[in-house]
Amino acid sequence: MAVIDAQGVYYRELNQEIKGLLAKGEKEIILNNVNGQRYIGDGLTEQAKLIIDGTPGNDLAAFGNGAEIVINGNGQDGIANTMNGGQIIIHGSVGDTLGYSMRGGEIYVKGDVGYRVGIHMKGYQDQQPLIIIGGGAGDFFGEYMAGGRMILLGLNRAEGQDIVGNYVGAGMHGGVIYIRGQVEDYQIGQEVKISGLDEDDRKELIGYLQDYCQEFDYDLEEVLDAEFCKLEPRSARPYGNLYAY
Amino acid sequence: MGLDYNIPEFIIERDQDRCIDCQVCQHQCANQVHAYDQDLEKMVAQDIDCVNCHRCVTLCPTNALIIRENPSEYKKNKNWTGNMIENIQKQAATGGILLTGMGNPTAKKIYWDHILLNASQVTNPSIDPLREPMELKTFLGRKPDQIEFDDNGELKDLPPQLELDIPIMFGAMSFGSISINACKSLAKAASDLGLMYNTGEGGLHQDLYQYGQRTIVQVASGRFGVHNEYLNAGAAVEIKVGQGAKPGIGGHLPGEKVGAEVSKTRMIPKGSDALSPAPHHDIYSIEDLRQLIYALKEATDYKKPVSVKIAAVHNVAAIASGIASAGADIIAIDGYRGGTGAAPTMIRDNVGIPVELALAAVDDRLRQEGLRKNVSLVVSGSIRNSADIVKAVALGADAVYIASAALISLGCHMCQKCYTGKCNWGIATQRPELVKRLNPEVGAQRVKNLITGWSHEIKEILGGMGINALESLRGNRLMLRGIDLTEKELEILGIKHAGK
Amino acid sequence: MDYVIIGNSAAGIGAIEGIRKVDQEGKITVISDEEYHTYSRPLISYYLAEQVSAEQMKYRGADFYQEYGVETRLGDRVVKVDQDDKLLALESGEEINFNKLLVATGGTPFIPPITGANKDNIYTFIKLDDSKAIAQEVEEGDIKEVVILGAGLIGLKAAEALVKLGVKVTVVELADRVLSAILDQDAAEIVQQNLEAKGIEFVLEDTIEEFSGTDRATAVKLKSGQQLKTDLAIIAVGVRPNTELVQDTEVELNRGVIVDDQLETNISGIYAAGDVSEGYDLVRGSAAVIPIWPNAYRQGLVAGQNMAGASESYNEGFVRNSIGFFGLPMITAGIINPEGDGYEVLSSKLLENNSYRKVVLQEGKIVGFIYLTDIDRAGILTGLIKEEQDVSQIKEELLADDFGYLSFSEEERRKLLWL
Amino acid sequence: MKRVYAREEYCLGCKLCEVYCVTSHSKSKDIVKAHKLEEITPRIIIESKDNISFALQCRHCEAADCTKACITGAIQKDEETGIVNYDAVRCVGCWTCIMACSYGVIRRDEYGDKVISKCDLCITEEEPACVTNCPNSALEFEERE
Amino acid sequence: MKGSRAEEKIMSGCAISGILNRKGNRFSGEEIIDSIALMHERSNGLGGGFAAYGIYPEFKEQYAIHMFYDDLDAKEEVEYFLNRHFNIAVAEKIPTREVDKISNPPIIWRYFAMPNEQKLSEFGLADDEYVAQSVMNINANYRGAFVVSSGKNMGVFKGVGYPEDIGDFYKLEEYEAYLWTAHGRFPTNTPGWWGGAHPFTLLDWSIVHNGEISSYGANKRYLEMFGYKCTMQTDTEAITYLFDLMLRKHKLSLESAVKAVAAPLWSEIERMEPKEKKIATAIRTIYGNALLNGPFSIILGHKDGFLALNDRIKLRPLVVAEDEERTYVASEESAIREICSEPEKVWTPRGGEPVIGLLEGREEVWA
Repeated sequence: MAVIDAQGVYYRELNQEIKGLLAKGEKEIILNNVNGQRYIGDGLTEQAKLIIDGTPGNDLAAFGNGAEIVINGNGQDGIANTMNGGQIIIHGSVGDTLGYSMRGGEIYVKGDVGYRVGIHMKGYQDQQPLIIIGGGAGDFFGEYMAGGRMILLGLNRAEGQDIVGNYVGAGMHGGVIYIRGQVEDYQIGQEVKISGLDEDDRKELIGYLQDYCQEFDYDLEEVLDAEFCKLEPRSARPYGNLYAY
Repeated sequence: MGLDYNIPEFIIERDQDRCIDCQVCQHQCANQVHAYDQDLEKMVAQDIDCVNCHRCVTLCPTNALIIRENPSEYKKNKNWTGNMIENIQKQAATGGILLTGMGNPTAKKIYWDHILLNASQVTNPSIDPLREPMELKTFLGRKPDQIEFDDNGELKDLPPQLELDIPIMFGAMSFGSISINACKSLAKAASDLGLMYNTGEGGLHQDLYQYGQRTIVQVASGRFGVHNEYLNAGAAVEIKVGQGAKPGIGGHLPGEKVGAEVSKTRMIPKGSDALSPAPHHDIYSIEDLRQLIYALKEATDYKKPVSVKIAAVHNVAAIASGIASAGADIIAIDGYRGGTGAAPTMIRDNVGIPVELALAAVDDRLRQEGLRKNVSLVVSGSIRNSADIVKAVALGADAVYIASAALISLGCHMCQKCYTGKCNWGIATQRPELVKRLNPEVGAQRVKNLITGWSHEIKEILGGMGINALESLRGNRLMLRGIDLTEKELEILGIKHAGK
Repeated sequence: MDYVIIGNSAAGIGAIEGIRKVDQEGKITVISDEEYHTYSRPLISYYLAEQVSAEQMKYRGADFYQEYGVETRLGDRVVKVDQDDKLLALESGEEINFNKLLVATGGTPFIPPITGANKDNIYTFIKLDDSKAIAQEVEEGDIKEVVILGAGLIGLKAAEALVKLGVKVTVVELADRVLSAILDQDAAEIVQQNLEAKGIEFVLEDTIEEFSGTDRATAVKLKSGQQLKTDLAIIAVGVRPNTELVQDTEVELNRGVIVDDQLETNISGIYAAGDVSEGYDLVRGSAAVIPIWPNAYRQGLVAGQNMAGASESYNEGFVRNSIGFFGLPMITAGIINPEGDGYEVLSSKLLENNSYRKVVLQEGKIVGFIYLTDIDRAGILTGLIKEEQDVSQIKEELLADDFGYLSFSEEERRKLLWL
Repeated sequence: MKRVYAREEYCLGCKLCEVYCVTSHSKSKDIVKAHKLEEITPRIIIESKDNISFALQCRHCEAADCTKACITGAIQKDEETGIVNYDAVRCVGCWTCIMACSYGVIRRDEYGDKVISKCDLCITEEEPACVTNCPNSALEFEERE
Repeated sequence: MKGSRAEEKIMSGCAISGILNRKGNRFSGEEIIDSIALMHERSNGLGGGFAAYGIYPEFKEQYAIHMFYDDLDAKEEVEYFLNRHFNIAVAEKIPTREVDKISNPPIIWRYFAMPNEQKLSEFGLADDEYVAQSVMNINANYRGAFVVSSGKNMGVFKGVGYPEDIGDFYKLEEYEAYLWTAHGRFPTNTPGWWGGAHPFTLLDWSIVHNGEISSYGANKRYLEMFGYKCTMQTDTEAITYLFDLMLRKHKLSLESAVKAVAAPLWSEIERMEPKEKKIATAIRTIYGNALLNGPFSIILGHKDGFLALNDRIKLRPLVVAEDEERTYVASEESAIREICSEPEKVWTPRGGEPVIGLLEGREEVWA
């Protein structure tokens, strides 16, 4: 285990130091006093763990493919951009565009997320990306979603805070979103249909939530003791009739 | 007859291998071009009667028909073209005024085609209109300079506004010039889509009152069918001063088109000619226009915006400015390529100016005078596609009228023979057997499809510009660049040349 | 509930289908003296002419009785109806109880009193057995010439079939024209010429006085004195309701068994349908035997439904026939040759293609018509008779080649076509 | 059940319904071959004169008189689909159905041997060919009371 | 002007930050520099700047006019104009220090002035309008001169360079303000122009802006109808004027102005209560051309506080935090944590949802 004090360290130096340690076979690195450094853990393929204390900057873990990254705090925008594998655990909230075009791996967020989370998330072959969010989410949640799973729990929300914004799943053409609570028709994209959960859905959901709840010390039974809804695309080809030939 | 001109304009070619003698062409041709010849045991055609409306070509189930221009040629002469010669022959035979239908077909510059649109790259994102909101809603009507509240903090009511979900309206075409089913198609489509249908000067047929909230009722010089109920049936009133296809002249609906329904709707005797004077005889000056505008406002209790429609002529900017200060809520400008049911050919092809230049000039003038923010501007005169609309809005229009495009969506193939009353598509006709060819449900759906397609395209274009509400395009000439235009043209259009 | 149906033709089958519309459970027994699976009687001439097979004769599929839960007593015969005990005695000795009984025994060919009419080669022509026997004779014997007495539907269908088999046929008819019941003079002439062209010879306004020969007739002697050679003869001068079975009961009879509009006789629980019955004739406005197939089925169907507890009426019956000879079709209905006042007759000129139309009106309504050759939309007229539609406004058009719904006002048309 | 209803106010009398009916019931399914090489009677009837025209075809009546009149059992109503079916093998061409049909929508097949021509609602297709190909939606295929 | 004024519209990406002490307690410029500096990656060294409110308590009744001059001729011409139209209390060079990375600065000058009474009554204008027209006049008609700011008790310090270097250049650690906003710029045209840096101002309105306004052409032509002269070819100028129009001239509330520039979507308006709906509809109808379309986050500074806002579909980032006395806004959370590691509350506003920070006691004024 290695420890780096990131206070005032420019991101390039910080990332070089991380990569150097990993190249030497380091399996776990603790980064203290991180604030605003971008690109931490980008493109990592090593099976290693980064533990970040502080507020890392944008584009954390972009193009990631295997590492485990834990943030003990809030994250910013563009986390896990085009992630292919690995796990990201965020103990606070994050900004916009989390998991853009994510193709594999898992992201657990304890708190809230911003706009366009899971945009264009896709599943491919046996890869099924997963994002679980403890709090609420902004607009365009799962926009353009083409595969994978997103679970939105809406726990510990501020007063008056909606569980999710508008245009949920706009353009969605694959994957499934589970939301712990109700979503109004005006909140969803026209390509999306809402239903309740059947037995298989519940089993799947429990499978996903067990680890998550353990990670953040949520009571699984309590989390499950609520009405969930399921959002799916109406069609894999939502715009099949859009064009005149 | 001897010298009269009787060479067919078109030649009909029938692929006998494909013709199955089903006689659909025969049943569909109001000009009686096609017939089954019992002796020859096959279908034959009278080419001379063909107007090339494509009804037979379209309905032939085996695609056995081709209509070509008659390949017979005149001696080459860039000045005395065949068209010129034929016109003279026609007039030599009849002594009449050359008459034509639909818009100007001559090869004059189309400015829309010399204007290119912008798109976002990197510095701001284009917006995906399919998934993200994209707003085309438009309000037409007089707007105050600023929002106002009364002493109690209550919002003061705005002057009446027309709310359009898409900045497209169906331009004025009277019942009489077009069939009731064409009217119904347009009115229903307008209603379903949240647009406006314009009665033209033909009055409002009783079956169309149900679409009143989506209707602009027109008051033209002939005042056909204009009465209090009519004025209050629509959502707005339009004073028609001029029409792009025939600025400065009146109209003439021949008595044979004034059947029972037209008669009832226009409130004139059956079979009598419906003559529209060239001017309104209560408007000989701008203050008279103001008088009529306010007379209409009084009659409609100030609940309807009043539009004034003029043809784009040389001093259009000054006229528009006068109209704005005369109290009009909406100014509609119809360019010289605008359509018509019937117009003297020489006028249609030679009077007026292009709507693109007129629009740019009017928008500029109204802005200079600080009036543009108060009054709405609608343009028309051959809006052919969604890109034309985007360009018009960026040049400064609030909305457009489309008419020819709407008729084409109903089936019109631009044969330009509207004035014969034998429209095979059931559009420009009053003959019951032809009128029924346009099922208004089908017609409305086709128009709706067109507008839906266009609105998707407009949204795509807006999204590409990084704009998600139409008001951010309105007058936004930075989104336009010109090609193949002179400095003067660019100056009038208020746009830069591409590359600048 | 025990339902018993005597008769296994159109009315009987209609009744089975009618009962089962209402009652899926009750026991149905069908008794017929013919041993065959239900077959189509009008097809016996086609059978004779070898135009249909025995299989094709079947009026309903082979599993019909099973499917409808019907017990059959085929080839047996009811010998007694006990209306009080609701009991039938069969020839086989079996006794069958019934709660509801349908008499659908059809008609019996009428055989006029002619000397020698009982010879072996003299046939009637209404049952499959008749057709089979004649067919066998033609096949086995040396049948060159046949005389048929009666130029009605049956006689002429038999004649057509035999001509197709290569037999020379002479038809003897008492009336002055062929098909006198369904055609007028003009139409009959066309038909006759057409038949003559195919080789059938006619002797009209004459009848047979005697069949001569030993066991088999070899010649006939006509009333006019004319002698005709014959190898086989068919008597087809008419059919009468086969009321024999109920003659000893209290069931009320006229020409046929009298039924009300629910097809019930005067005896509660006993119904009659088909050629044996005498119900309401829509065209005549009075009771009549209407011995045609569609009527039999409809009566059977309604009777069946009512036997099972429904309350259906049927008073749309009237005579109508669709028939053709050697490709010359004709459809006729109702009163063809009106007698008395109050009728208006419209008829077309004969055309080269033998097309002919005639319509008989009474008080503005159609009561009869003839369509010859161009028959394709004759059903419209049948419908107008049934609907008792006033056609006085459009009578000019009734005879037109393209007569159809176009002739009506839009409102009437929408009503008639339920548009 | 879904039936074809004519809307005469929009019928053009163009007879394209006939053309497509023939094609739909042809072996080749090719519009030109069907008309030039095969002999098929359309199963739809157009009544047309002056300004009025409309198309008619079998109404597939609830209590279909043709099924009751048929002497061979060749015409029967399918209780499930509601379609009045016709079996050409059993038909002998007695034309009793023509006599019985008050809509006049059963015709002799002018080419076939003693068989009738009658609408089958193009049962194998989603919608009858006449409806699909009517250029003015003058035919509707729908459920009505 | 140092660097050239643009002929065509300038596009830029950026970082923004702002700190308000709600109690009006003033603090030095060091913190805002640290905050904006943390987002160094968001700028490219072609523009940085700061607006500071409360820095001139001794001249708080005077208009503080900050000027850039390319040369002494320009200065002379403008001063001639100023002297004729204003009573100038103080005219002085704005203190700067040599900074390696800052080169080629213009002549930077400030004036504390009041409108000339005689001229004022001659034109029949209120003070603010008089000043505003004067500013636009200078910017439009005086080559080589540019009004950097013109509000009271506030000033803008900006230039070509990274913001932290600009802050250093202007010695901002020596100023104390209750509201600071800052901007780091990433324009796509080079070289940067001193006048083109943010904040952009008119009177005491200042705008720092991240993003690009695709509606600029429409906004500009709309403003021109009200007499504004958009000469800078920047979105930011147009945004500043829009707020001036709506807030100062049309007396709209902050909330209403927000409903114009980041108008609620029609689908949202559809779901509003009738009264609210009517107002929102009227605002969109009248102020359609004031809609700012395209990605943006802005901080509008003024003497009573700030308004932070991003576009209605939130294409640019904005984070807000609060502690006991202060409200912070920035493009990135880390930029806030850099100067306040443990705020009481951190949140991200929704697209089009305004964040309004006001001095205590001034809330009523803006309602």
